[in-house]
Amino acid sequence: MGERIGVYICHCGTNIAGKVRVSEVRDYVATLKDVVVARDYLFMCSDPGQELIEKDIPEHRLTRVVVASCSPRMHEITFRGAVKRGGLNPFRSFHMVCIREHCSWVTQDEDEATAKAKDLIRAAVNRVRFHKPLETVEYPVNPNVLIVGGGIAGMQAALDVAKAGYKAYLVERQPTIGGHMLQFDKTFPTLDCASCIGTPKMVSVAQSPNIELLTYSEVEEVSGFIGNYRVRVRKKARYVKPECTGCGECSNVCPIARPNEWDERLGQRKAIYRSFPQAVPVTFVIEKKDRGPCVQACPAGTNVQGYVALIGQGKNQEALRLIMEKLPLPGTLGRICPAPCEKVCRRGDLDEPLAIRELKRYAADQVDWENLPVPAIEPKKQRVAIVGSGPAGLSAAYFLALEGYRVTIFEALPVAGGMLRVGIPDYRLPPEVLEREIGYLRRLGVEIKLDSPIGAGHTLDDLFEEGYQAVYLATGAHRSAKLGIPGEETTGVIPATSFLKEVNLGSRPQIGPEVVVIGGGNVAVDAARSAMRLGASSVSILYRRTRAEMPAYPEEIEAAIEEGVRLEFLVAPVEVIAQDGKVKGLRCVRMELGEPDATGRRRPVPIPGSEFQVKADTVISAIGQVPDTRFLEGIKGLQVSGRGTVVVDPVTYETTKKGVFAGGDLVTGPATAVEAVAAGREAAISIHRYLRGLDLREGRPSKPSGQNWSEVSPEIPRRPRAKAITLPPDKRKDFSEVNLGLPREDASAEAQRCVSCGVCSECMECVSVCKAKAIDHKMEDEVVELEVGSIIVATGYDLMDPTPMTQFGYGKYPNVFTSLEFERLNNATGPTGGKILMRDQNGAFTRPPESVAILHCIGSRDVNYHEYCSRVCCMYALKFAHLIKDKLGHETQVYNFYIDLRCFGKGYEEFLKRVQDEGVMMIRGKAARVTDEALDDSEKGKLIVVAEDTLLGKLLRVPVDMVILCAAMEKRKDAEQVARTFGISIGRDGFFLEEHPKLEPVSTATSGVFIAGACQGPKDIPDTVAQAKAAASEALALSSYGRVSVSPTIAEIDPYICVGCQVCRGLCAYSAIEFDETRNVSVVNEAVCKGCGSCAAHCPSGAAKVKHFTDKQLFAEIDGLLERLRFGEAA
Amino acid sequence: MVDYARIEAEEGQVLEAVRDFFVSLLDKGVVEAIMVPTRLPYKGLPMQTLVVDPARIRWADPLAPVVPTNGARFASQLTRDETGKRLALVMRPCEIRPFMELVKLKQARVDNTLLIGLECLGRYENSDFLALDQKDPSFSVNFYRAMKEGRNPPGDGFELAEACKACEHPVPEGVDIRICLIGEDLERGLALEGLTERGKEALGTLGLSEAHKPPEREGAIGALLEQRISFRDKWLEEISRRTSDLGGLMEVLANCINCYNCRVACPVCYCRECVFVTDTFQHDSEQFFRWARKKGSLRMPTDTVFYHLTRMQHMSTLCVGCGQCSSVCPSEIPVSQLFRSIAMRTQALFSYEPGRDLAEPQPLAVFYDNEFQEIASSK
Amino acid sequence: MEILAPFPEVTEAIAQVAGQTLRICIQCGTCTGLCPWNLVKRFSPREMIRLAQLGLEGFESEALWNCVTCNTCVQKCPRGVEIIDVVRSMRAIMNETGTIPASLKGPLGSLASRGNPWGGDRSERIKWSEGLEVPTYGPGTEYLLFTCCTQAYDPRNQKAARALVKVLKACGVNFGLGWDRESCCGDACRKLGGEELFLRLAQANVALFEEKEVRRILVASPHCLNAFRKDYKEVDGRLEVVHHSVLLANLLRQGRLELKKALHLKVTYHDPCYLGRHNGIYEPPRELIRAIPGVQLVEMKRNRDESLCCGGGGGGIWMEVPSGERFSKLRVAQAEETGAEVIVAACPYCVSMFEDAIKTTGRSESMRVMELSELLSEAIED
Amino acid sequence: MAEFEPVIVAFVCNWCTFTAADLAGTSRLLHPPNVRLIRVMCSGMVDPKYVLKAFLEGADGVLIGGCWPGDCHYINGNLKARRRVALLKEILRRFGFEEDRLWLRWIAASEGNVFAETIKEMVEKIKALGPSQVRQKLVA
Repeated sequence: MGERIGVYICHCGTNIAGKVRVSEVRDYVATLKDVVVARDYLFMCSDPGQELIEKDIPEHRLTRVVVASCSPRMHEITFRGAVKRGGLNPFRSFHMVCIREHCSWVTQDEDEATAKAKDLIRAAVNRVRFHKPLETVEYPVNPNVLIVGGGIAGMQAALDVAKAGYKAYLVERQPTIGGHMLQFDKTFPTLDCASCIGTPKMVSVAQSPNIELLTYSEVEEVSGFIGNYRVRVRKKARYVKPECTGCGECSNVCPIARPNEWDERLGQRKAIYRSFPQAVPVTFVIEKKDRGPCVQACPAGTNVQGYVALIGQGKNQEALRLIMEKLPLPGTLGRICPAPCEKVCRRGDLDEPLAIRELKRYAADQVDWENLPVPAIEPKKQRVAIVGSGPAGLSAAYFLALEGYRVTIFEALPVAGGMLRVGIPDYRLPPEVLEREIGYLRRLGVEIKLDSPIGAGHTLDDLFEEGYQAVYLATGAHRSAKLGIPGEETTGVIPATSFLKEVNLGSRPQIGPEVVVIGGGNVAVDAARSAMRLGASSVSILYRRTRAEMPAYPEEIEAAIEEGVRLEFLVAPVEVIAQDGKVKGLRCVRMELGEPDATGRRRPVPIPGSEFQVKADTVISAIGQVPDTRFLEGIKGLQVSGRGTVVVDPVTYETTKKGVFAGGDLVTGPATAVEAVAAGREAAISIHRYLRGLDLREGRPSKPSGQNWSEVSPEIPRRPRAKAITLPPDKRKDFSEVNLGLPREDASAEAQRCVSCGVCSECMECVSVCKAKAIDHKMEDEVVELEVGSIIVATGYDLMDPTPMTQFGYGKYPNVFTSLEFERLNNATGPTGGKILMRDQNGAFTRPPESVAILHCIGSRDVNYHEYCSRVCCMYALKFAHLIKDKLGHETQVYNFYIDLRCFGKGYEEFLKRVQDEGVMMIRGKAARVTDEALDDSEKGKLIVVAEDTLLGKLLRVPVDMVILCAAMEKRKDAEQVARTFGISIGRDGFFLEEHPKLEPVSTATSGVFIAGACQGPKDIPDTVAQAKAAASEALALSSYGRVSVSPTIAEIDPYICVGCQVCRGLCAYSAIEFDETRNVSVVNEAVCKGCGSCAAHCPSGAAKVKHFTDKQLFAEIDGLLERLRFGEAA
Repeated sequence: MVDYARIEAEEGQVLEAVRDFFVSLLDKGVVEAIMVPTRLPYKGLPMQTLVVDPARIRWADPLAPVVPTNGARFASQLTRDETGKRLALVMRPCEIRPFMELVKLKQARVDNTLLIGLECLGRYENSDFLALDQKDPSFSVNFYRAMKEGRNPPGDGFELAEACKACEHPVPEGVDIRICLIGEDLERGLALEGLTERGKEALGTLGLSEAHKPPEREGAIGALLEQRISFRDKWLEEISRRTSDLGGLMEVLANCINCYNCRVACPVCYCRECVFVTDTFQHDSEQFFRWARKKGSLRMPTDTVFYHLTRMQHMSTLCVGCGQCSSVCPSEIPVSQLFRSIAMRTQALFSYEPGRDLAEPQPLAVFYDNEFQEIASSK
Repeated sequence: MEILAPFPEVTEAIAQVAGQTLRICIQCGTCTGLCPWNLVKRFSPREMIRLAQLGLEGFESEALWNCVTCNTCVQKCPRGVEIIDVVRSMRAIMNETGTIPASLKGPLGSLASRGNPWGGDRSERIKWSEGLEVPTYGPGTEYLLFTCCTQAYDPRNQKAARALVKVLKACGVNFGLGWDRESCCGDACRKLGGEELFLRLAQANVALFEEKEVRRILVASPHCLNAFRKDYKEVDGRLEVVHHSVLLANLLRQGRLELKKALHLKVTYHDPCYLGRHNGIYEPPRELIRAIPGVQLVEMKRNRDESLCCGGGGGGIWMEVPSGERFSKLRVAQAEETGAEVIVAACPYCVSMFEDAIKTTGRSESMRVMELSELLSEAIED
Repeated sequence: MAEFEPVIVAFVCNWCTFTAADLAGTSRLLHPPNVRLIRVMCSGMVDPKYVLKAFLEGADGVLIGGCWPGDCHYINGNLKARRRVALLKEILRRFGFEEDRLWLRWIAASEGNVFAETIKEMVEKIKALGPSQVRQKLVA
């Protein structure tokens, strides 16, 4: 059947007909193929105009209609209605041409305008014949509404939704709702107190049964479409449960202070805090990051940051309690630990690492061990035997005793402590220190049997028969390694371990005046320093590498040199020279460093022909130790490695024999005491599990990890690390302790140098004071899924940081403040309790200013920052001026430096007049710079604001005490990410873009997502609230109607043409294309598709197309437009 | 795990050696099937053939210098659906590269394939090959001998396909195993190079032992490339000159009969149905008269230049220059020469090389925030 | 009260030259507040622009010739008004009517007739290099060393040019000198509103560079740098230009410039407006100074983008400025505050201005000015 | 002979450039009548085929108008358009087809003046180029 097309040309009064010769166009159109009706009419959009179409359709049996009039953005819907009423499908049978905005109004010449109109209509006639029928589709709407952002806009929208009887979810990133408004003091122009009008809103939100409040939470993902959104929200761990009564005791005891964000960092808060007293919810929150590097580096997992923080507060006993949760020998380790924690300490990035080991020792030394309370322990019947009383054995005993087991330690030597006692000289670790700590273990019920070796006479197997249900082997590594050179067996060659053992047990081994020690580790240095103390006239250490490679601690080496020990580097012994069976000297060879070996240290290589002799009466070899496993000979099922160590499971420390565990040097070979302590604790955990019949591996506490630590501000003042007092070298004649520890005043100052990497130190002080038992340090983030029909985004703004505008001295002069900082200074809950005070160089508040300059347009109306006007600054600047006069008295001078005053709102101009009347100086001219360079005495000590008074044309220099910068309101730093999450567009100013600047002020590119407040652009509170109400009304319209219709001009994919390449899926901005695995084709989700055509424009086969914008339709339009061209004649 | 191995062969028996390699892949269960150019017992062109019975390998002839039709399409057919079958694909670079593009376009997969790339010294047009092959029963092997010695291949008067003479990809990349011919002593066998874990493992499973790369190999490849690039540059310059304006393009395409053979033969033209044969291009009779009136006369078939320009927009960024389009053109239009002259530019525009890397997204499948900003500004 | 009527034709004329941006000025006064003139006398750029906006007479008063084009105001203008362009456009209109200050007639006349503002003979343009054995630029030469006219003819600045040659040779830079036909870069001329004359100079230079196939130019004056980089774009100069401080800092990093000789000096560095604010080059000169053993670099309070102009730019070097109104004197005093014995500059105008200021303020005993190259050449071992 | 009047086809997005054209109209900003607008929902909807089609049917110029990057009503349709145009220009350039015949421009809804200026500028440029090769050389 042929088409019958009707064409209607509008005069639009004279708007069209004044330029386009309408009747000529009508006559031309009538000649086009299939056009059966061509009419012109004065106003097609009028009722009679529309009726013309409605009547013609049945009368002339029209199949399609073309209307040529104004822009389709104006009346397309009007005429679609007419066509529909005439009985035709409004999409299939209608096309509209714009001959007004695009033709008559913009074309000078009548002929040209007429010709253009003909072209446009011809194209439309050509196109409309290919239109297809389309129907709009409806979907149900979930009536719940999600509101993102708990500022005044979000609160208002939530309250409105709730009031209408629908459910509102209010998600706020901060721990409290309130937003910027609640940071303010008064609000212009009425001077209501922000708190007085804001807190009731907050309370209403909290109390409304229809509002579910999710604070300290962030939206992670949004899927679905208008009416049917699914939202994933992460509720960040608050570490405080809702049982919190808000009493604030926790905050009082918390040792960690942080800059208070709510106070714009002008003051401090604790790691456990509440933003401000009226916060909603009232629940406190703990700021916690990953455990500090010190905690992670400690083999024993000691909570370093925690005990350091407590020492900083003088809470030494609490500190010790925290240390001893992981470490039974604090005074001992506080003296001899290699302190891996200090090597990773981030204070070192600033100046020097914290003296952590000294602090630990300090805490241990401050406590009265005799009276240290013993925890209540419920005793168990099971008995555990521990072989060896070194650090591993003592540690295992300690932790097992705390669990209530009956622990017996079998020690072969006459003293307890293993290498700690007999390997480390008393001047480093006095035996009393070790004794008092072992004494505490005894008080916990640990029994230590001295002179009780396990071995041939009393075997491991015997222990089980004696009723011990588990055994822990921790006999250490006491055998000295051999030098492996001729003459080693000569009298006068002593292994260092034997030498030190003798010294430590109180005997005075015979040594000659000339002592040579071989080796480079701590044992070598210990031996050398001990030999010095025993009266040797000369002691030298021979080491085959250089000082840089020496494994001994630097401070030990330093002390040895102070005490007169000589160090010879790059020397190795090759033979012991004996005379009369006694040592006479050593033949040595010089070395040089070659290629690095497996440990990364450069390998020493002998220099041929460099041999020489060294005189020596005593040679002490200290080149390493190995475990002595002879006591295990004949024990069945217990495997010993080729290196002479006991084989264990690396996680559980269980040996190959059931019920037998091992650890410390016996397992690892010579290592540090702290590693042995850690091993002992792990074994204790295993034994505890073993004895309860639990799996040894599962459920063990995991090691902390991660590097999300608090920022180390470069502004922290540099302070050197505290140094311990030491005995002067000339006093070190006997074995009394050399290091005397930190003085009291230094210790807490040193502890306060900690940069609190993990923020919360987990010192648990808060837990101990919380009566409501609301604190849970183990809390984890929780992810919840919400289902809503619409979303209101009200995420607010950020204040611009004026630091880059160096001419205003922000960050350089302490009394240059941003507007928001000044709000906090004014606020009764702020850092000054509402007093307007100046700051000294250290940031401490001092006295009120006598004069204040308020600088407008800082970063606003400035092409270098933000071209837009921030709209609120003029008014709050006037408010500040008033408040200063009000609080500080009339004699306080206030200057406002402005470009233009924009006081456009209700009561705003009146407020300006009032402030002027109060004597505030208004200066028309933008401040050019703020400086402290005084030209004369009147400017000394002041901040001088330089500006041109543009009304006078004179330059002003105004000396003031305080400067307030009215910094620009700018988009949130993460606005782009938020926009992506919610499918919102962003304008060129960075703020969220509304769908239409005038007619759709709260809608966005994504249907069902609305915006309100300052996230859309700078605005004041009244505008924000109005917009919030508008957004709520949009959302409620959806909720209450319950259904939503979707435009039919969306994409479709022809399954017979689609080949399943899925490129279109990657191009779709809305994830609206799904892949049908069974048919191997891509499919458009009609509810999600917006009809942008990104897919269609790419699809090479044309399988994807947008309804109403198909190739065929566009080609027809192009053909129609270009039909009157003639080829060949133009040239 | 073997990086580089040699399979020895008696003099002139290199083809047998290759076949033995395929047989052992099947015998040792490395793969369940092999797609390899194979002649049927009754001679003819060696077509890509899906072989599961090792006995059938005896007719395989991957060395024959001919590619009757691009094998990427078949590889796509065999791998498009998930079958779980372990399959070896023996192809030349001009088949492997489009195959990789088809993988990106979800038209093929590599999860279970063992890609075996054959080094390629070029191919003859199908009819030329048939003539040469009839004259010399050992043509495949003699061809390589001649090429290695720098002689003109046997059969004077016959030339390799122009696309091959301009091809800079004689060495297959991105494959699991490479069959190395260039710079190898083919009288004594050939070399297999494992390029991926999968390939190296396969060579290991076959029990092959590690060998050294002949030092002359790099030089031989370099020389070949130099020769080809110099031909290519002249070849492309010639077509660019001829089509330096739309009139020139019109002249070159004047003989086009809209048979669409070129896009059927094209290994990256992956659409099920070309848009030019859909309803969109079925015009009303009256429309032809309207066009005729505008243009004074109307060449039938219509939309010829439109078709080729659109294909350039759709496919030039993926063109591997295999030359099949030219080979199948009944009107002897130098389609491949023309397309490569475009592809060189469009691929450079996006720094894209088809078949180089599976992780490299196709130019039209992605877009970035801060690119091509000059395009939307008036200087 | 004086009654005025706006004169849009004049506004249009200014906009036509290069002052289009004057229309968007919001009269905030930032320019006046920052302008160095207000350290010595009243001068309001804002007012000048206001007059221009209204097309009112009065801008031809002497104030128009004050601007030293230091760029302080342009850099901070919140509206992005190209104040210097506005100024030179207004000056251009004055030029057309011939009403320019008497002291400028000489330099502009010399530029027109001899291609330099100093009245020097063309034939003597490269006389300063006699005895240094510098080749003339030719095929295979990497850089054309383009000295400022001031360095070519002013005896004080010739020393700096000779020092630069010594330093370049020590680093093995492949460079050559230009020809008699070389003309002034035209920077000052253009800033003085000599638009036509500037175009003549620029076209002559571009033609010469094209003829001699010059690709890369090494300049010793930030003014030449700025002219070649920005102004010559309009004459189609596709030149690669580098200031000596940047080139030398690069060579220092590559290890080609070795500063071995210790100089025990306390120096302060003065950022020339055209190197710093106009072209964003702040660190390379400092890097070079710090690399000299024994030299202690101290900063003046106003440094980098806050540097105080020497007063020589925009034709200021030829203006008759009363002794009490010279910025160079303030700047020398600021340098003295730092305790430096040497004020280092990297621009011939600054060298001249400071040389004069040190003498006239009686500081010759305690302080001296050195061009960057001069300082560097002393640190090079012979 | 009458002055050459080029014919330009413009594909303009509904949200920005089409609206800008409306604004140019309501503001009565006169501009040459040589441009014929085709309304599309987004510049990302413009299939390069449409551009080729317009040129092959004799258009002397084609304008694609979209929202500014970041302002796209469909988030990033304009960025996809930009890539496609970059490719198409590269192809057309190869056949000596003048660069200035195909314009991609970002014109925001509020930039009615920019729309009018762009049209003026484009018509001027294309007038200088003369009629397109297609029309002169009878390319089919």
